[in-house]
Amino acid sequence: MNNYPEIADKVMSVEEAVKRFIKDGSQIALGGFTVVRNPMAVAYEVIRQGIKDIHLVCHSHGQALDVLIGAGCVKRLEIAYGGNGRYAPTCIRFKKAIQRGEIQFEDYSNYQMSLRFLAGALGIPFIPTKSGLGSDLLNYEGFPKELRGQRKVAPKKFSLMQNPFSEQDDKVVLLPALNPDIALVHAQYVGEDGTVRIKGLTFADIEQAKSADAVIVTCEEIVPRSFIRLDPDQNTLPPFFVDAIVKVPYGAHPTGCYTFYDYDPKHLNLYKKVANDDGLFKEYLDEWVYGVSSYDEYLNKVGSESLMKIKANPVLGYAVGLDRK
Amino acid sequence: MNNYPEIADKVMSVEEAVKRFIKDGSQIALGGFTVVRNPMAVAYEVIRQGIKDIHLVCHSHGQALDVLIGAGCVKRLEIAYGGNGRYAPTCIRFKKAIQRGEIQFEDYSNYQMSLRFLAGALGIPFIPTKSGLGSDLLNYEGFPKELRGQRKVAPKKFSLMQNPFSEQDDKVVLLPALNPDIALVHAQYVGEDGTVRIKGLTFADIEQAKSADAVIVTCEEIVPRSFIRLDPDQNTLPPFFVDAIVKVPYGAHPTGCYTFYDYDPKHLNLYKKVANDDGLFKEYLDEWVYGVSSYDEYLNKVGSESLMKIKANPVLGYAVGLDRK
Amino acid sequence: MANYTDNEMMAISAGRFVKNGDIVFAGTGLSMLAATAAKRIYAPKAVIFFETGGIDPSLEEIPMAVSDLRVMYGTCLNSGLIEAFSIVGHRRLHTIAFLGAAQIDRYGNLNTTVIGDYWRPKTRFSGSGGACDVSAFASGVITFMQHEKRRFVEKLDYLTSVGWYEGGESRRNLGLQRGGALAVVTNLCVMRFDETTKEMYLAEYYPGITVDKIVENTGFPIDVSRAREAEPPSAEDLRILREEVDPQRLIL
Amino acid sequence: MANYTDNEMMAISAGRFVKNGDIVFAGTGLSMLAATAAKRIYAPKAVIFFETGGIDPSLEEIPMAVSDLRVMYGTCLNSGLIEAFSIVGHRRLHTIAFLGAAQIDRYGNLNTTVIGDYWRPKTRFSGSGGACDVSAFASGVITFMQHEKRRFVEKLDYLTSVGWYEGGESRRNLGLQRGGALAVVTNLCVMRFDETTKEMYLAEYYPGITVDKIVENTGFPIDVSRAREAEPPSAEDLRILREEVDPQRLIL
Repeated sequence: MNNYPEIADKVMSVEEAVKRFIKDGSQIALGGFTVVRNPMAVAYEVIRQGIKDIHLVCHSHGQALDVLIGAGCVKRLEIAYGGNGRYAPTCIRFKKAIQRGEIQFEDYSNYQMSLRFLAGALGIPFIPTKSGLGSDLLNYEGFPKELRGQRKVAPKKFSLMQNPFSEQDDKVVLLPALNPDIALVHAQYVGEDGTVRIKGLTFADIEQAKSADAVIVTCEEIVPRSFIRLDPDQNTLPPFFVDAIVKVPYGAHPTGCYTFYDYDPKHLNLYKKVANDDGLFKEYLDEWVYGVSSYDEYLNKVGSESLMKIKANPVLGYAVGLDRK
Repeated sequence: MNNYPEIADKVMSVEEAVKRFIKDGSQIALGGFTVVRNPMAVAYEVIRQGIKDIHLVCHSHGQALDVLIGAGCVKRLEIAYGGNGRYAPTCIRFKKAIQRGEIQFEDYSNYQMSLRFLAGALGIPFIPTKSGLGSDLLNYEGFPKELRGQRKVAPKKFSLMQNPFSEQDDKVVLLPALNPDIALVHAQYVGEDGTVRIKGLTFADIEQAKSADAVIVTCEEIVPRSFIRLDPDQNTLPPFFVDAIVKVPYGAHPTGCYTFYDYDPKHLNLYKKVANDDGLFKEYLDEWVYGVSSYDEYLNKVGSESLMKIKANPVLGYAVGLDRK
Repeated sequence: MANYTDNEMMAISAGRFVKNGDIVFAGTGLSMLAATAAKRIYAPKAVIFFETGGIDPSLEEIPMAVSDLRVMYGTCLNSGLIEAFSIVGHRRLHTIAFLGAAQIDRYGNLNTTVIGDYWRPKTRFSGSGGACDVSAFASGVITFMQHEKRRFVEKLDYLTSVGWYEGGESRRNLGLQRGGALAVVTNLCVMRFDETTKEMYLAEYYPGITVDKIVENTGFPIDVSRAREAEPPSAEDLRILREEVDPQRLIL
Repeated sequence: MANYTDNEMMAISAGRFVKNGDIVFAGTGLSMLAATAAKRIYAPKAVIFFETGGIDPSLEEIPMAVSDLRVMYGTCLNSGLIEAFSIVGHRRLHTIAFLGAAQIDRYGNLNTTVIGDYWRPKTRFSGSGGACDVSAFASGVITFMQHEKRRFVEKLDYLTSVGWYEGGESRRNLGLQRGGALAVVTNLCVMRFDETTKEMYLAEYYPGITVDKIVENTGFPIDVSRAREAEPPSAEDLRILREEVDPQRLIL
C-alpha cells in the first residue's frame, strides 16, 4: 500500500482512517450530493465500527446520510435536504427517524449550509445572507436550548442584524460558521503528492474540507505526481488539508462518480424496498455492511454485471443508455 | 470579426467596447496582478478616448494602474498595493500622483479588497474579517467625508462589530461589498459560446467579474465550442457574465500571460525610466499610446525580437532563461 | 380524451413562461422536463442550470437528480453550490426557477418540510434544499402542484420558501428585493398572482377541466373572473417532449 | 572579509526559522530567496506559497513578483487571492510569512504605506498588499529590514501591519488569536521579541558586526544582554543559494 513515499503517512486502509479520525460524537460533513460521490466506503466502515452519536452537517444528502441514520449511528443532524433522487424523494430512514423522534435535527437551506462551510473555510465567524427572511427556517429552532454552544453546536441558529452600510431598513441574516471535526471526500484522483482532484461538480466539498479539523479522502485512483502537477488549474485541494488517503475504487457505490461510474439503479431500488421495512433494513445491513469484511467483497456482491452496467463512458462521464427506472 | 454566431453581439473592437461600457467617472476593477494579465489593450484605449475621473478599485496592481494614473484618467482609487515587481517596487506615477495630491485614495489590504469583491459577487452587502484590527487601515479614511455614499463609494470604509455568536469580547471588521461599473479581464481563451477560460492563477478576476455591472474580456484566442466545452472543470466564467469580447493577442503586454508570453523586461525598464520624468512620460504616452492607431501597430513597435524573447514555453508557461534584469 | 398526459400539459404550460435569455433554475422531474422543453421549443437562448453547479449542460439524456452525472457533461462551467446560488440571485441575470411543494398558500408560499408538528411531524419531507434560497433570490418562481385541497391550504404547516409572504408589499418589506411567485402550474390549471394584492387567481384552466373542479380542489377562496381556457400542447410540442426531451420516458 | 554578501547572510538567517511542515508565505526579493533556500537546505517538507494563489510551485527559475508566471508552474494548485489568504490564516496550518517594510517599531509593527502625512505624504510606498492580512493571520512573521535608524523608529508614521501592537497581551486583546512578530532579520543582525513584554531584543549579531553598531543604528533602546554571534552560512549553504536558488543572480 505504501508505494508512495511522499504520502506514506497518509495512505491507509478505510478501517484505520475511521479508527483514527472518527469518534463517538464526531461532527461530520459528508461529501457529494444526494446520489453522487457519497463517501460510502467510509460510511459502511463507520457502521461496522459501531460509532455512535454522530452529528452530521449536510446540505443535500442521500445514500450515505440515510444508511448512517438507519444504522443508528446518528444522534444529531443539521440539514437542508434529505433525498435520493427518484429513488427516494425523501430519504426513507431519515424520514422515519424524524417522525419517530429518534434524532435531533435542525433545518437550514442549501445555500445557508454552503455559506456556513464557506465561512468556516475562510476562518470567519459568520457570514451574511438574505436567504431565510420570512421563512420558518428562522422561526423554528430544531435543537433544544440546552444544546446551544455545546461543543460544535452553534450558540445560536442565526442572528438578525441591520446592514450597517445602509440607511434604509435593511435586515440581514448572519449564519454561524461550521468547522466540523471531519470532512469526508470521495474524489476521482489523488496524486502521489497528496493533491486531490475532483472531476465534474464539486458541490460544497472544497468548502467542507477546508472548514474541517481533519479530512479523509477516498479515491478511485492514486495517480503519478507528474500527472497531477502538469495542470494544477484542475486540482481541488492541496495536500496539506488531507489527513488520510484511502484508495477505494467504486468507493461511492451505489452513488455515482463522474467519468468512472453512474449511480446504480438496481441497488438504489433494492435499498428503497428494504428501507421501508425495519426488518428488511436490518437484513440489508447484515448482508451488505456487517457481513462484508472488505470492499472487494462488497463489490463482489454487487457483481460484475451491475458494475459493467454502471461503468461510465469516460468522455461523457455517465453510463449511456443505463436503465434508470 | 463575426464568424461567431453565438456571440455575434458581444465580439467587438476594443474601441467599441470602451465606448460602450466605460464612461467618465466609471468605477473600474482591473484584472490581473502587478506584472501579469493586466488589461493593457483596454487601458491604452481608455487613455486614447480621453476618459476622465475614473474610480479604480484594486487589490495589487501595476502597469495598467500606473499608466492610467499617469495619463490623468484616474480621479479616485481604492487600493491595497501599487507596485510592479522589481521594475517599480512602488508604482512610479501612482507614487507621484499621491505625493502631489492629484488623486483621492483610500487604502485597504489585498485580502480585504478580495473579500469585498467576493461579497459583491455573492450579492451580500458586507463580509466579516479579522484583518485590519489594530492597523491604521482602520484609523485613516482616505476619502473625504462628503464622498461617502456618493454613487459607488461605500457609505463607510468599514464597520466594527461584536461577533454575535461569541460570549467573549470578539471584535470583527465588516467590509462593504464592491460592485464596480465594469470589470476588465484579460484571459487566454474565450470559447465561441462566450465561455471564458483563464489559465494559471486567477487572482481575484472571477470575483471581480461577478461583482461588476458589466464585463469586458480581452483574450489571446477565441476557441471552438467543442474545445471549451470538453472539460468545463477548467473554465472560469459562464457566457452570461460577459458583455464584450475582444480578441487582442498580446493584449496584456508589457505584462505577462501564462502559457502565451512573459512580462517584457525591456519595456518595463523603459517604462521605469520614463515614468520618473514628467516630460519623458508625456513623450512615452505620445509614442506608445496616442500615436498608435491599432494594437497591431503597437506590437509592431514592440518588435518581433522582443516578442520572440518573451514568448512562453507553452508547457512551462513562461519564457525560459529570459533576461529579466 | 386529450391525446396528451397531465405531465405533458404541465411541462408545456410551465415552459411557456421561459423567455430567451432567461437563466433557468431546474430541479428534477417535471421541472427538468419543463425547462428542457422550454429551451427546445420557446427559448433556445435560455440557459438551464442546477443548484449543484452545472451550468448549461448538453442534456443528451435527462438527469434524474440535480447532482446527476448528466448535468456535468457539455456544460460551460462545472462549479459548486456557492457559485450556483450566487447566480440565482445575481442582479444582472433574469432567473426563473421551477419548484415543487407539498403545500402552497394563496400567496404562493411553499412548504417542503413537514406536515404536522415540526419536531414530531406526521410526515417529514426532504426539507428546503435550495427552495428557500431560490424563492428569496430568483426573478420569478413557478411551482408545480398536484391540485388537491390538502395541498392548497389556508395556512402552511411550515413556511419553507417565501412567495408573496403576506401579500401586497410584504415580500419587499422583508428585505427581499426582487422576485416572488410567478405562477402555479397544476394538473388542472395555471394560477397567477394579482399584481396588487399578490393573491393567487385562476388564469388558465386546461381543456376539459371545469372551473368548478378547480375551485373545489383549492383549499382557499380563489378569484376565477380572469380565467380562460389554456392552449393545449401542439403536435410538435408533444413530439419534442416525447422524442427529444425524454425518449426513455423516465419522467413523462 | 566575509566570503558572503549581506543578502546571503540575511537569506540564510531567515531561512533557519523555517521548519519541516511549515507553510511559507513568500514575497519577492529576499523573502523569495530565504523561502527557497530554507526549503532546499533546512526544511524540504516546507511548502512555499504566494498570496496570488500559487501553492508549492517547482520554482525552476526564481520569480520576481508574486504574480510571476514562475509561481504557476508545477504547483499543486493554481488558485487565487481568497484561497491564498484563507490558507495563511488557516487554524490547521503553521504558517510563516516573510515581509519587508519601510519602518518597524519595537513591537515589530510595520509601515509599508507612507512617510509623512497620510494624505500628502513625503514618500508614498506601495501600501499593505497582503502584509496587513498576513500579519493578522500567520503563525509567525519574519521581517527583512535594512538596519538604519530612520527605519527602526519610536513611532511609525503609519501602522500598516500589526506585530505585537503595544506589547504584552495587546495583540491578543485586539482579537488576533495567534501569530505575531517572530524575528527581524537585518543586514547587521537578527532581532527577536521578549516572551513577556514582546519588545524587540538583539538575538544574534553577524560575524564582524559590533553590538555598538547595531545599537547606534536602532532608533529605540534595545536589550543586548542576550546577544550572541550568529553562525555564518556554510560553504554548502552558499553553494545552494548561488547555484540552485538564484543562478541568474537576480536577487543575490
